[in-house]
Amino acid sequence: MLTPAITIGFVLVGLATALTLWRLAKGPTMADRILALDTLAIDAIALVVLMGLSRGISFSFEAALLIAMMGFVGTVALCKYLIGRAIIE
Amino acid sequence: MEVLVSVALGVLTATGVYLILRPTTFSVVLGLTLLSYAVNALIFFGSRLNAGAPPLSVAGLSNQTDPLPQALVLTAIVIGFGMTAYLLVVALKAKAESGTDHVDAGETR
Amino acid sequence: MMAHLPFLPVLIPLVTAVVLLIATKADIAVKRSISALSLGLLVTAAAGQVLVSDDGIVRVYRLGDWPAPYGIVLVLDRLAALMVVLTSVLAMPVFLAATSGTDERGLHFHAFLQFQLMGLNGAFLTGDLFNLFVFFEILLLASYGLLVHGGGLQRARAGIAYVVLNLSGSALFLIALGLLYGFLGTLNMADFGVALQAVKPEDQGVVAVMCALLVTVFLLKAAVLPIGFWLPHVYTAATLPVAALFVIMTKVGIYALLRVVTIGLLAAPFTAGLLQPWLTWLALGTIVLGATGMLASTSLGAVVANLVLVSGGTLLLAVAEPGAGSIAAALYYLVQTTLVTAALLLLADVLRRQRGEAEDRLVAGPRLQSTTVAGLFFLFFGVAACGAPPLSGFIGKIMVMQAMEGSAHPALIWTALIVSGFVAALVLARAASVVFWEPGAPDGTDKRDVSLVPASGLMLALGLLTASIIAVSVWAAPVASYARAAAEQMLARDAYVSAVIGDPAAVQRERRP
Amino acid sequence: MAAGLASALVLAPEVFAGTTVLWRVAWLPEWGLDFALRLDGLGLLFTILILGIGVLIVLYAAYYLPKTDDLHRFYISLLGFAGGMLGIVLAENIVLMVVFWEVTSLTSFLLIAYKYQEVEARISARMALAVTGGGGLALLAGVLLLGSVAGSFDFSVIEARAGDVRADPLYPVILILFLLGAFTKSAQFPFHFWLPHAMAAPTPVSAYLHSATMVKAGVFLLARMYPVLAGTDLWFVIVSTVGAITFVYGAYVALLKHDLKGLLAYSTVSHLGLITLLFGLNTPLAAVAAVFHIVNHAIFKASLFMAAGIIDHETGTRDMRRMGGLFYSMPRTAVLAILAAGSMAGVPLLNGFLSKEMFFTAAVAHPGFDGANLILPVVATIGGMFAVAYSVRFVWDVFFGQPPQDMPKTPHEPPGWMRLPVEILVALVLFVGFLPQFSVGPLLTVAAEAVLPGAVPEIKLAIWHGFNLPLAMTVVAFGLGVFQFTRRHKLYALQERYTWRLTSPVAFERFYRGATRVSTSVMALVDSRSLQRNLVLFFSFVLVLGVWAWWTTGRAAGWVSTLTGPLPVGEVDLASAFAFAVLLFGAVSTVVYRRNRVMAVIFMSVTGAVVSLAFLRFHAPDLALTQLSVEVVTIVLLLMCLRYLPETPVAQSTGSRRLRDGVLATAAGVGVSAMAYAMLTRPYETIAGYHMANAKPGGGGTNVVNVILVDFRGYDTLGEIVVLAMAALGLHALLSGTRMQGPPTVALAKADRYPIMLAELMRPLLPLSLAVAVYIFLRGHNLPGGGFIAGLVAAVALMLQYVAGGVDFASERLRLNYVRLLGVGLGIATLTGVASFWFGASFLTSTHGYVYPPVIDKFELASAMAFDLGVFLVVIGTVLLAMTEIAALRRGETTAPAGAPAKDRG
Amino acid sequence: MTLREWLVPQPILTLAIAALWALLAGDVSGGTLLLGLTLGLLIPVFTSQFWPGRPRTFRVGAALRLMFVVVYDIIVANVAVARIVLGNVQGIKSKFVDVPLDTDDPYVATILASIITLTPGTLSIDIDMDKRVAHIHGLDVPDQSLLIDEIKTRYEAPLKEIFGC
Amino acid sequence: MSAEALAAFLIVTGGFFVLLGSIALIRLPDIFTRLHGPTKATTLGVGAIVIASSVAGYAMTGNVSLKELSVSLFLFITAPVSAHLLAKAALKEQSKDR
Ligand code: NA
Ligand code: NA
Repeated sequence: MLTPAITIGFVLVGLATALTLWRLAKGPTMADRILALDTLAIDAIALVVLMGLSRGISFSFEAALLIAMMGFVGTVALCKYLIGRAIIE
Repeated sequence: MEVLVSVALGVLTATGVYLILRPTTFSVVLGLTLLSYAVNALIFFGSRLNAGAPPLSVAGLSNQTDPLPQALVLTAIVIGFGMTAYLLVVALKAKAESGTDHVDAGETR
Repeated sequence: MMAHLPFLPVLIPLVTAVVLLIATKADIAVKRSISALSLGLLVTAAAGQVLVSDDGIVRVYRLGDWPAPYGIVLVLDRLAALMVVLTSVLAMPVFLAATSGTDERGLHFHAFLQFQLMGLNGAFLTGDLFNLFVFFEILLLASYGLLVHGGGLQRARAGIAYVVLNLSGSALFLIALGLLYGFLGTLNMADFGVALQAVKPEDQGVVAVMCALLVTVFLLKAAVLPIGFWLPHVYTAATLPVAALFVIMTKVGIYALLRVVTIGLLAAPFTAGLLQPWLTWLALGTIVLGATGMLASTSLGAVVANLVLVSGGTLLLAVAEPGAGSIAAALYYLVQTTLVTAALLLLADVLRRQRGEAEDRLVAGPRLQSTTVAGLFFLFFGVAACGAPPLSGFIGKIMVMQAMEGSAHPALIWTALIVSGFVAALVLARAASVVFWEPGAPDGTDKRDVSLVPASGLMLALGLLTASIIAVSVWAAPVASYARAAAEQMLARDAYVSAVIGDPAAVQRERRP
Repeated sequence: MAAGLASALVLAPEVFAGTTVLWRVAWLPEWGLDFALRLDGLGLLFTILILGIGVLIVLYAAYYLPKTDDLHRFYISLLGFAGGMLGIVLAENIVLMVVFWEVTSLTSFLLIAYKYQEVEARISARMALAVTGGGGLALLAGVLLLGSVAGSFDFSVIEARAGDVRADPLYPVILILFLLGAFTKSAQFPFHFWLPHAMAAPTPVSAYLHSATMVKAGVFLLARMYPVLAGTDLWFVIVSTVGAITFVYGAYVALLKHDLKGLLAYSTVSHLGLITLLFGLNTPLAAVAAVFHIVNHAIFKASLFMAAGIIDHETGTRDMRRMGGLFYSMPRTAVLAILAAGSMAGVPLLNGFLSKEMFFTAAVAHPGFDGANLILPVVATIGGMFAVAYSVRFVWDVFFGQPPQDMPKTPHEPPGWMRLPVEILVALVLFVGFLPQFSVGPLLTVAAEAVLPGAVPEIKLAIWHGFNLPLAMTVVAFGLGVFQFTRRHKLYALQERYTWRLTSPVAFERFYRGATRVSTSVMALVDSRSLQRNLVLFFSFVLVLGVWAWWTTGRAAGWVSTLTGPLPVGEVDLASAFAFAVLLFGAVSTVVYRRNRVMAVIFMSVTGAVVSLAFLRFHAPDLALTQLSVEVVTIVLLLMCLRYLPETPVAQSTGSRRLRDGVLATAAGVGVSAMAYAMLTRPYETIAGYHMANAKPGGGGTNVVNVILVDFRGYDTLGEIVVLAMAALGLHALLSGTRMQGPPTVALAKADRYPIMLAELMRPLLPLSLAVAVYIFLRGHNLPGGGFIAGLVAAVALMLQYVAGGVDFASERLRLNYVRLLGVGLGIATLTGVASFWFGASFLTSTHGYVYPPVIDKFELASAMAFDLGVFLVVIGTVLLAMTEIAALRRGETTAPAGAPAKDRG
Repeated sequence: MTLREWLVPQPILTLAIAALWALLAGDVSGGTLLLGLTLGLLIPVFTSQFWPGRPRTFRVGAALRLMFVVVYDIIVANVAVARIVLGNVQGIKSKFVDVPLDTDDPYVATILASIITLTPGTLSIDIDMDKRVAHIHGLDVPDQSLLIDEIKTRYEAPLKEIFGC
Repeated sequence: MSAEALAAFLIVTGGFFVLLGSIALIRLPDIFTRLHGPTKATTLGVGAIVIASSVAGYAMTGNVSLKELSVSLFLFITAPVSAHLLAKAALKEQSKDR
């Protein structure tokens, strides 16, 4: 029961990722792209967790936590760059 | 799968090398980063693709992945990070001194 | 401590650097004292290594007590000891010269100097190829720090070029190491040779490529013809004491080549002849390039930088045709050329300080203050540098020439060696003529930094180097016989292998996947 | 010098007894270089010459040179030269001879440039060094070859194997190299040109080096090597031809010189040619004549130079057209000079006559020139004629002729001590001239014995040999010479019209500059100083070498099959294909968008994320975590730097360059793909089984990757954190004191600079993130994690405080000196390693065990954890130092006074 | 500063860290809790500088109540958003709305803004503490005042209760 | 409902919301409306999948592990901040374009 669910999950998240990538490529604004990148990070968390479930990869949690933290930091940095070009001042 | 991985490494290498050959410091940094992805992955795949479990020395586990390439890559990643950070700052310094971000920083010839 | 002797040349600078960082706020005098103390210890340890290693036993230091090839080992043999002692001896005058003010022109000079020594000594002592990469990175990053020390556009520009080129080289090094492990499943140098012998014919093509890549990395460091153009620019951009220290950097490339060739490539028939067909030509090309560069040089620093290029090419001749005679000659030549070119660079610093805006460029500058002393130094180092008798340069040259007599192209090699020495003599004579003899600018336009002129540290540094050069000239025989013994030890692969990994057949290997 | 002469004379009896005195100190025996000396007849003769004339020169120079000069430089160089010269003539080891040979070149260089204020002196010195030093190098090659052919560098051994040497196929090469050395040193045509310009040296130097001794080193070499190298046709052809040309040419030019020292210099060239010619004749008689003439020439030419020096010194000029009638103001000097000049011309009863007679005799008696072939006697006569002409001119123009024209000084006799050396030498001229057999006979005999391999012909040193052809030649030469002298003005006019200036110092300098220019253009051509060019070369070199290695080594197994291994190839799943597509998209977009920098950063991070996920997918969680964190920190740094880089990048490279780079990059990519495929499809044998087996029992951890990092290969990790610390230190050193401004931006409201939600939420996030960091740190040894990742997490959490609140806000609260933190971190890691010394173990030997603190369950503590703590601290220090330093670049931007010069010119 | 304030400057935080630790460690054994509490005590000491020094009142009951409300809203409203996103996106009336704030505490305002963002249909753009307004963006806002009212009663009032301001 | 079924449900629902967020990203007309999708739907979706992982872990091993919750916790704390900054960035970009 879990296996088909995971497969469906993979497909759904994979589709989401593809759509997000499309937005990333399309833009039009930089904010759009950063938003897409941020979303990609969250999609990646989903993918990692699903990968953990399907392939028995044991350390998906740590990866997920780290992607969450680091994705956030990346978004903050990119946004601050866009706002005032200075990330730390 | 082996073809896929090899081609991926090749693509990373090619894009990395191409960017390293661009005239701006920024592109060079990007290129070196891409090249380091390729390099790290290449070392990592020294343990081949069809390897087994994570390299944990736990009773009951068998057929674990070769841990050595992973350790090497970790070292390589960290060293690469230090180098990139330093290169970035050298590029900044050259910009501060010369006013341009050309890799040859205003060299006349 | 004797048990840890092989490790001390790495540990001493590391601990010193740590202390210097913790005491980062301390006065420069305190830092100099710490550095000086450490250098004293280092030279002692290095000398101890030479004395100990001269019994011909290959000593192995197992880091973490893990046996090779599984853990990292340091291997102390004659070659390693020679390189370490050379580095340490060179460090003294560089340090002394830097205390004449160079070390105050930026931050962390002494820490970088110590890290540089740690990197160099670590590279010379390690018996592990990946660890060699790590220490290459240490010595490179330290050299980056030292290169840009003092600031300025030229240094920043040279810094970019040097860093990027070396990072590309490091990437190649990693590719080679990745393939090395991927094909041979080991990282230890001795085991590398053993594993090479077991390579099946169908795998030899790719393994040879891996070896070629590895060799290229070292050729980049050694500044060989098509990939050596970086060297003069880097050396001329650095402050002169730093450039003097950098002289040993190309020798790291030569050292690594010698190691990898003698322990690795010579072990298997399909790699033994990998370099011969082309390395001699590259070496000759490098010599020609250096000689041409010398003629084109507009500063004393540039002249010496090109001399370094020439000496690199000369050393490569031995790598191209490795034998006891050629390696011994190369080792003697390496020692003396390192001391001599470093001395010339430090002397250039002395002159630069007295010549105001003319710096070390080959244009008429203000009249020098200490013509006699500086002139004698110039004469002495110049004679040694162009390989004129009776100093070490001449001895080194005749050793290399004799060793090359049996090579494939003796006439060409001899011609290159002789002509490059001739060009060096002409260029140095002209440099002396311009710097010492051409009438200077009137005193009004003289903008020399008077406070820097009586730089006792620099003079002491030059004195030390002079003494070393005299020593290797007068006691050429013991040095040369040590070099010969080192060369023979390098070529005695079996002894090395059994010292490092014991019985090669007993190494646990697992077939994967 | 006098002492040296004395000691030489002490040994002289032995030499006269026919013994060769040998003396040896080992220097570099293995490589053929020993401090081995020999004293034979030839050596003794030269020793006496060198030291004897040397003493006189020193005496002379004491009066000649102004006291204000830095005389010590002169005397040191002169003594150095004398030592070198002695070394040449006394060397048993021929490598040692080369050593001394170059010593004389070098000291000659210094002495010629003695008056370095004059540009001509400087250039002439370099020209002399170039020619004689260069010749010395050729000689070195010849010596090394000869040593290898003869099997020894000892002259005695070589002499004994002379026949083998001459029969060796390398003999012509050796001969030519030796002759190059001899001819350059002895100023033989076409290498003669340096010698006249060496006259820029003070006259004592000219007298000593450039007439009596150094230039004799070349002919000495011919003499020394005569038993080994002479006797062949090749020797005869080359040596006698070159000698003859030099003999005649030098004599002719000497006549044309108006400068006193110029005349003497070319006369020296000519006489050296004569000596060379004699050696070239391959007959014992000629060789003896040569040795004899060496002595005679040294004596009369040294005295002539000294006389010329006196004239120069006392009149202030050396131009013969400006002087005249000096006989009346300085009669004693005049008499001395006239006698010496007579010897030079070959006037009977003077020593020059004797050797010239021997020369004529040898010329006539030579078996190669019988009655039909008169070329040699004719040449000899013509040379003799010019010698007479220029000698007469010298005497006439200086001492007689027209009265002096505006000479700078009023001439008078020099001080007596200054004239004394000349007097002694002229006395010798007469002594030898009158009593040849008594004066030089024995010395000449032992010297000839040393030169001649076989029996020495009986040397008849007599003033009168009766009426014979040589005497006739002398008479003819005198007659024609005097006639020539009277017609000399015609020749001067000719000379004015066809001045051959190719060999002047100006020409040398022009030649040198030309070489410099050519080199500069060559360097400009091959070394554009451009990083891009160097990189192209590097990558091309790697490719060529790699392909070459594959091509040559893979031949045996079939080239293509070397790239494909036997392992079965796995199937591609959908997820992997998708990931591959994303990677492709990311990497290519990074290239495409490289000029829109934020975009490029974004695409690069997408690429990196795929690589991280790939690591995770292939069971490398540590790698994935590390790669991910490193990438984000890198991106933050990149963005921080981007602020200071110009918005519009520099001009794009040309299409052709992009094509070239594209081809190169593609080739590199193909190469890596090929190697990767070759690797992935091959099985391999690894040592890693040991690590798997020993991680837990030996390293105390189950995460083998981590145990490798902190234990098996902890030394690598130590190196790695050293690199990190240095990167931070390096950028600290680079940026400290540097101030930059980015492109002008709109002033931001405080709310935009420190967005309020960020600022407020980051505060609770910090402690929570630190807790996570501790968690990652502690579990690292057994499960993925460890000091490095934990350090990055903590650093990022702290960094967010900087982002949210600004540098001032965060620094105020985080009172840390990051440089010191780096030191502490490295120190802890190092101490952990050193601690094992106390247990008698090597550096970094780990220990581990369980501790049971109260309440807490068993908690495994490995010493490696302390090491990891060092890693942790270094990472934090590195990241924060980098962040704060880059951020601090803008400090002072707002407080800087208006109109302050901007550091940043972008 | 009392000893308690010095030892436990942020009791809530201490507990939060201990809880997080237990969560991460995946067990509630004595050792884990002790280590968690130790960290909970040590980390705030180290980071206390970053806090403007105000251990405030915190009503746990009210907080839990608000949490349930928010979670409920998130789930329910996400369904609503799904309908919008999958429906006719051209017909939505999105607009910017200014919500006046009753609190002058930026921390509380930030939490409110976060809740606004997390609950579907609204998004905090900015907080202006000088003008005491939150700029928000509504995905589909047929009635602006209704939205403001809902935010103030549903989220702001409980927040003020929790933090006692 | 068994734990496995709950996990399956959560995975599919989570996947749906993740996709929903991305559809919003594609379909909605401007940056401000697009911001709504990922910050809420995707965050929620990932939260569901993460919890599913916990539940599935319990279903497979019988051990309760709630540490996955910390990922959701983190996302819920940070998502508003990201949205806030993104909106500010978008505003800035608009003002610059004008
Ligand atoms: Na290098
Ligand atoms: Na780890």
